[in-house]
Amino acid sequence: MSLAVSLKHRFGTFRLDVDFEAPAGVTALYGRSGSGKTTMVNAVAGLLKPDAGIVSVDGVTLTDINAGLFVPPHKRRIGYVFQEPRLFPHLSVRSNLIYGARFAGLQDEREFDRIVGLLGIGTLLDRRPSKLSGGEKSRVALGRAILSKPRLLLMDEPLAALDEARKAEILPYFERLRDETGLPILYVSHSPAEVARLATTVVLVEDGRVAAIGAAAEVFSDPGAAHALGLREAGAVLTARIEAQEADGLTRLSTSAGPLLLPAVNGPPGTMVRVRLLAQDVMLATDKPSGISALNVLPARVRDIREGEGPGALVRLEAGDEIILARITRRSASALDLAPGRSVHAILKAVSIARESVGEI
Amino acid sequence: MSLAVSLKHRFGTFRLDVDFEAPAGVTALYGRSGSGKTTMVNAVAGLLKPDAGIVSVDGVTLTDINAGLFVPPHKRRIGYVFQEPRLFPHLSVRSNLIYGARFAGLQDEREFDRIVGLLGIGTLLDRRPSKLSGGEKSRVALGRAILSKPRLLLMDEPLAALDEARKAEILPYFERLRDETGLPILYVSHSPAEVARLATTVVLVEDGRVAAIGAAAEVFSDPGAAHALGLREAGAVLTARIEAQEADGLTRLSTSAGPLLLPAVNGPPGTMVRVRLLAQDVMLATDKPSGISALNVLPARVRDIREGEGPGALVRLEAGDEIILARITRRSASALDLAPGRSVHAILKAVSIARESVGEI
Amino acid sequence: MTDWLTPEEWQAVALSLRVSLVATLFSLPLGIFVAYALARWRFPGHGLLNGLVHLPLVLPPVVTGYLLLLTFGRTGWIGGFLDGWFGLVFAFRWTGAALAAAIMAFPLMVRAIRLTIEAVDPKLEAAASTLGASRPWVFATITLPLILPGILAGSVLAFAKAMGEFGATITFVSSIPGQTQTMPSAIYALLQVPGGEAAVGRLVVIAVVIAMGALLLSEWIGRMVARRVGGA
Amino acid sequence: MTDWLTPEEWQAVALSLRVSLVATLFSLPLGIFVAYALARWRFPGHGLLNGLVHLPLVLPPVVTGYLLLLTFGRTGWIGGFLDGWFGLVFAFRWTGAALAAAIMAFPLMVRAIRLTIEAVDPKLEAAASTLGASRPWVFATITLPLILPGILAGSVLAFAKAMGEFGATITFVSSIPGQTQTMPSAIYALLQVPGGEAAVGRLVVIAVVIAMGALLLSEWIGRMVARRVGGA
Amino acid sequence: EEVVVFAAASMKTALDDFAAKWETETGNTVTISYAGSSQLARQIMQGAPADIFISANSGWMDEVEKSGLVKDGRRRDLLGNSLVLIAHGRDAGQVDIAGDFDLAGLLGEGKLAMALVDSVPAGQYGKAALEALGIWGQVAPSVAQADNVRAALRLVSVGEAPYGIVYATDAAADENVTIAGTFPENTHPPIIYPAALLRGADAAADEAFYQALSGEAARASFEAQGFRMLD
Ligand SMILES: Nc1ncnc2c1ncn2[C@@H]1O[C@H](COP(=O)(O)OP(=O)(O)OP(=O)(O)O)[C@@H](O)[C@H]1O
Ligand SMILES: Nc1ncnc2c1ncn2[C@@H]1O[C@H](COP(=O)(O)OP(=O)(O)OP(=O)(O)O)[C@@H](O)[C@H]1O
Ligand code: MOO
Ligand SMILES: [Mg+2]
Ligand SMILES: [Mg+2]
Repeated sequence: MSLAVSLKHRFGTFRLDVDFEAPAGVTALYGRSGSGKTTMVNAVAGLLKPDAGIVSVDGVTLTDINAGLFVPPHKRRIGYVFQEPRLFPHLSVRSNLIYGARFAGLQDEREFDRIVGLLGIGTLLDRRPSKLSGGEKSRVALGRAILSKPRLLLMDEPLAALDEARKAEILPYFERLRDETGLPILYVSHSPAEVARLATTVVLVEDGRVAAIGAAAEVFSDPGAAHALGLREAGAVLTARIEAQEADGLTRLSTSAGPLLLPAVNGPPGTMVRVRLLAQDVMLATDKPSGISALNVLPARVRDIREGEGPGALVRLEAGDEIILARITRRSASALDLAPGRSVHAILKAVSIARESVGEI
Repeated sequence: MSLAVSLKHRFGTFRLDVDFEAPAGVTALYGRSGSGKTTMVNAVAGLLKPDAGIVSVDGVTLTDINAGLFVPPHKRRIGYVFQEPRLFPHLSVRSNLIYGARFAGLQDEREFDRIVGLLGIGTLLDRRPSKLSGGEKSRVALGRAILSKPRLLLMDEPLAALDEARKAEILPYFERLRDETGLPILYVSHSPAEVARLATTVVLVEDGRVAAIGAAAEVFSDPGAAHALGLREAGAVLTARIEAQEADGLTRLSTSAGPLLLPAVNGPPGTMVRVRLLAQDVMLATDKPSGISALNVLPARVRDIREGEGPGALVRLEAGDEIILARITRRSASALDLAPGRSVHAILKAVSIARESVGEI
Repeated sequence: MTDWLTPEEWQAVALSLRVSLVATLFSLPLGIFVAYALARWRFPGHGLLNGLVHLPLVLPPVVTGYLLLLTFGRTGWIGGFLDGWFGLVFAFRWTGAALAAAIMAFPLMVRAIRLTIEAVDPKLEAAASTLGASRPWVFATITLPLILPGILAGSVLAFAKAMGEFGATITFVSSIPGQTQTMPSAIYALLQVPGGEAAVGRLVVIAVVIAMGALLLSEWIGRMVARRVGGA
Repeated sequence: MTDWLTPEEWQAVALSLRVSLVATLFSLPLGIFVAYALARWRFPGHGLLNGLVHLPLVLPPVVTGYLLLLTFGRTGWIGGFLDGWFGLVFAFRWTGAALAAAIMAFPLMVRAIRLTIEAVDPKLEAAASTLGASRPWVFATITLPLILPGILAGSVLAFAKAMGEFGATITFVSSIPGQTQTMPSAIYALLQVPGGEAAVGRLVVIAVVIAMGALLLSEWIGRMVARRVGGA
Repeated sequence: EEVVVFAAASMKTALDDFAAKWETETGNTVTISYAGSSQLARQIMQGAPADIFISANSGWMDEVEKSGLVKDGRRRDLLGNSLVLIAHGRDAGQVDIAGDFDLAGLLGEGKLAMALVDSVPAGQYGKAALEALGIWGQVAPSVAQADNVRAALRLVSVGEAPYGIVYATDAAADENVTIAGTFPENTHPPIIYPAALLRGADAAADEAFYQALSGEAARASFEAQGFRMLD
């Protein structure tokens, strides 16, 4: 059990009452503004002493209010990327970045250069934080936390101020952190794409409570959670294996649902990856289509159909061992005469699968 | 000419040198972190005195360095939502919100209630900013600027800290601001969806320079700008007219390219709306497909094909008077034997068009 | 109580209170202004003004008192002018004691306020200006409330200093019982008297009690203000 | 120059400089500590400590000097103890003048530092702690650099006050030329004789020049610090 | 009527005593400002509303008179005092103050407390006396100068300095010191407290109080404190 959190805290009329356990990997806290995410993260960091509760990381109890245990923040070795940058104004960017390293022991210059390069802050090292742009500040804050060599990383919307291109550069790095170093990460984000891509476990927070928790694949393909997630973000996560990198830049993958052709998925043949298929990007056809630009057509069987309040319907499909979610209109569902057990073809365009929707396992 | 900006400024090694004019409506500044967006906005607000340049709004010159003219910020009547909240710590949320109203003349209580309701900050009115969550702070900051009744609104990533649901509530309000009140808005955002939906004019900023400028429809369907935008965000903007609201929650629209069925577009028949079609959401078929869940199939003709460096290709289509952009793989393009002049069918799912991609004109 | 201190000593206590309060309250607006100017503006006389403000700290109080006597005295050029045009007399009046106390306390007040002004984030003021607030409005509604802790600290320092001021006061306005004899002057006189220590002790206790009261009050107000602003 | 002031007066100038520097530098660590305690900690003796610190401001300097004499004098209980155990003697030594100056200047120093400590955003300190910095490290690497303006202001106030301190000093350590006769003592002595004004004027000019120098230096350092932190 | 008197601080006990008696007798009010003679003189020269000035030395009275603020012929030497060597403690030994008096030996490591020797009258008289005795040179390094004679007394009183030179009036008032010896009159200029009626004094009571200062009731008060009336 990598992370166990059980907290009760009260702020005026707001009550936090959460209890969850999450395995190693990235645990995403997802929920609306004011639902209590930052409060939870603060309690894990030891910056907030909750009214009651327990926090333990990798079996080490850091907070146990009943037992009178409260490890001070500096002994927790938890890196924290705050929601606002919180850079030290009197220190240069460089000194901000290496601030934590001195407490963590030896500095690793290569690691420093790597992070600085990744974050694109190499030209800013001698500047003071007051002379940085908003996004530059948040990148430095990110680097500072990572370079403190923590045993748990807390990130409160670390990419909110960044442009898409920069995000696309950083997300793979987070994946590597998660996979290569095994560093557990508690990740707050409003972006379902980020969450679905990174998270091993998703914790849906609603009004100070845990509304749903589970593996990312489950929570995102659970039609019941679709509402809390925002309909547009519902989707399934498939496990795939890279088969070949083809000459025209496409990557051939195999899944238990059938072969997939996607644009440039990095990795040598044999690499296992996760592919997020947004429900709204999946089209259904009863006849196998032809003369169509979509490269991926997977045979599937309808498991169930859930009609929403609006004009849409969520169709859960079984394809091989995988679950695929498709969001279509009710009108199409009846036009196609869809019903549980019916065989259909799931059509998806290669380019519909965003780069940030594919991540290494 | 609603907004004319011509600025030269130097910050250490960074040089800003921009010159653009934008008509009424929302002018979006879109560009990577550190490209100079905030600097430009500050110069418009009068918080930064540029080394040289001119700023004029609705024909009123606010800054003209050569002529020695520099209207102080408080006389500009420009509402500014800063990149960070900048709330007044000693004032309650309510007092923060009405701070500007006292200078703008009479307060409008109904307007106050409306904004507070829209932003969901009704229960926070008596709190101090230090007791708010990150997203709550940014909502209050937004309300504060709007309630100051400005004649130009500057917004520097106003929605970055907000969840999808809240964004979806606020975006239509921005549209109404733009359309009903005619308030010109300068809008900085990293979200192409927001920009495409709101912006009348898009200014692509790269490294202190204007890389492209034009009507949103043009910039987003310009294959040349697709790179600066991020490929995934390229797409066309169609003008459509609401024909009918159908019983199952779909809205029937007409465009010069043909009829469209979309989920719940608000507005009575006759309303003109803008529909953003992401290039990657458009599928092409040479034969008219059947037995397919997609409700919208538009006949079109290939105008040109631009192949990128990767596995993709951008196909520009003519459909009626509209331009539609489709992003497909090169492999599909050759499999379908696409070439300029060829007739094809553009297929799009009703649910692919996100709510935030449809906005009133 | 009346036999605990002589009526003359009570007079001194009352006078010191009045002098200190008046000195503090009347110098406050100027103190805030000067602190603001020193903190925020760059102007040719900056160093000079700064030096002038600190002068009473550097000079032995007797010298300050003497200079006051020379300038604000009945025959001094400012004193004569004020008397002639406004009928305002400082020499050998309690107002003079207040003037001396205010001048001696001024550097303390200005520094405290200046330090907090320097700590105010100009970005907040900029935000207020975009909302339509002119400079004076920004000052009144943003800067001033934010520097309250400094104003409070400056006031309590000034008050305490005014309560204890002796050298400049006695040199400027003498020690006329009921008119210019403040508590410190009374204490000084008592120290000249054999066996005066007991009375000195009593006056010192009163001075300490008053100052502690002011101090506790200021701390309490300060905490209220901090709670309103709501740090952590 | 030597005939401009008597050798004895030059001695007084040198002594005042030494006394003021020593008083300022030696009281600085304690001043920072007390300011930190008052700003950040809530403890039973808080009000008392605060009061104690302000006491020298409230009391007439002579009284403070007298109390110093009673406690730190050769026969005083602290003075006797320090002499007996550490051979540290204050009575009639320049060290005593420095002690008196330090105590008189202490409230000014503490207040200035305290005000800036209160303005430090605890969120920055919290951020440092998550990066592994223990309380003392946080203090040394975050709090201390951020309160530099207050330390500077406090030091320059203390220095100026020390330069001008007279009442407590002469009462505690008398005026022994070359040992305890500071500039203010020399000035006072000159003021006691008719016609001493010219010499007073010269000494006052020197005091003012020294203090202005310190002031300008502190302003300059302050601006350097501000530029490093990078306001605007 | 109100009489405003500016008087040297060292006269406080005696003058307060007499003034109280005079007030009950005449029904007038006496307001007395005590401070250092130099301060008072300067204030009078700057227009202080004083009716009568009593200085602790002639020098400052001369200054006041020079600026024309003393009513013609209305100045007189009021009191005399004598200079004594005091020692800490109730029963210190007596010494004979004469030509070969070894004060330096007596002091040893200790200090001799005096008022400022070049500016405050008591200190000036003391220095003159020690010079006349030919021992100033030996003693000078051991002299601790206080800002006024009371402060010098206090140094001896608390035991900080073993010996001091003060007026007899001061010595008499303190239980913790003993008069070890009196300086012969011929070793120092006469110690004189002049009093004067000032220009601004136009009330009858001012004149009356000035006169009464030389009266019998005043004598009683002054002599009780060890002053000598000069006639
Ligand atoms: N005061 C300053 N001194 C020096 N350089 C500065 C200063 N302020 C900004 N810069 C630099 O100017 C450039 C533009 O900054 P600006 O804040 O306008 O960027 P931005 O486009 O708003 O970026 P972001 O999306 O990260 O907020 C950046 O490279 C930044 O480092
Ligand atoms: N110090 C405080 N005093 C009172 N209420 C507080 C305090 N801090 C937070 N709250 C309230 O607690 C709730 C949870 O706050 P929290 O910061 O955890 O939200 P969040 O989920 O991080 O939101 P966001 O996405 O907007 O950052 C909010 O309703 C907020 O108003
Ligand atoms: O008149 Mo004094 O009190 O000896 O200086
Ligand atoms: Mg938060
Ligand atoms: Mg910016």
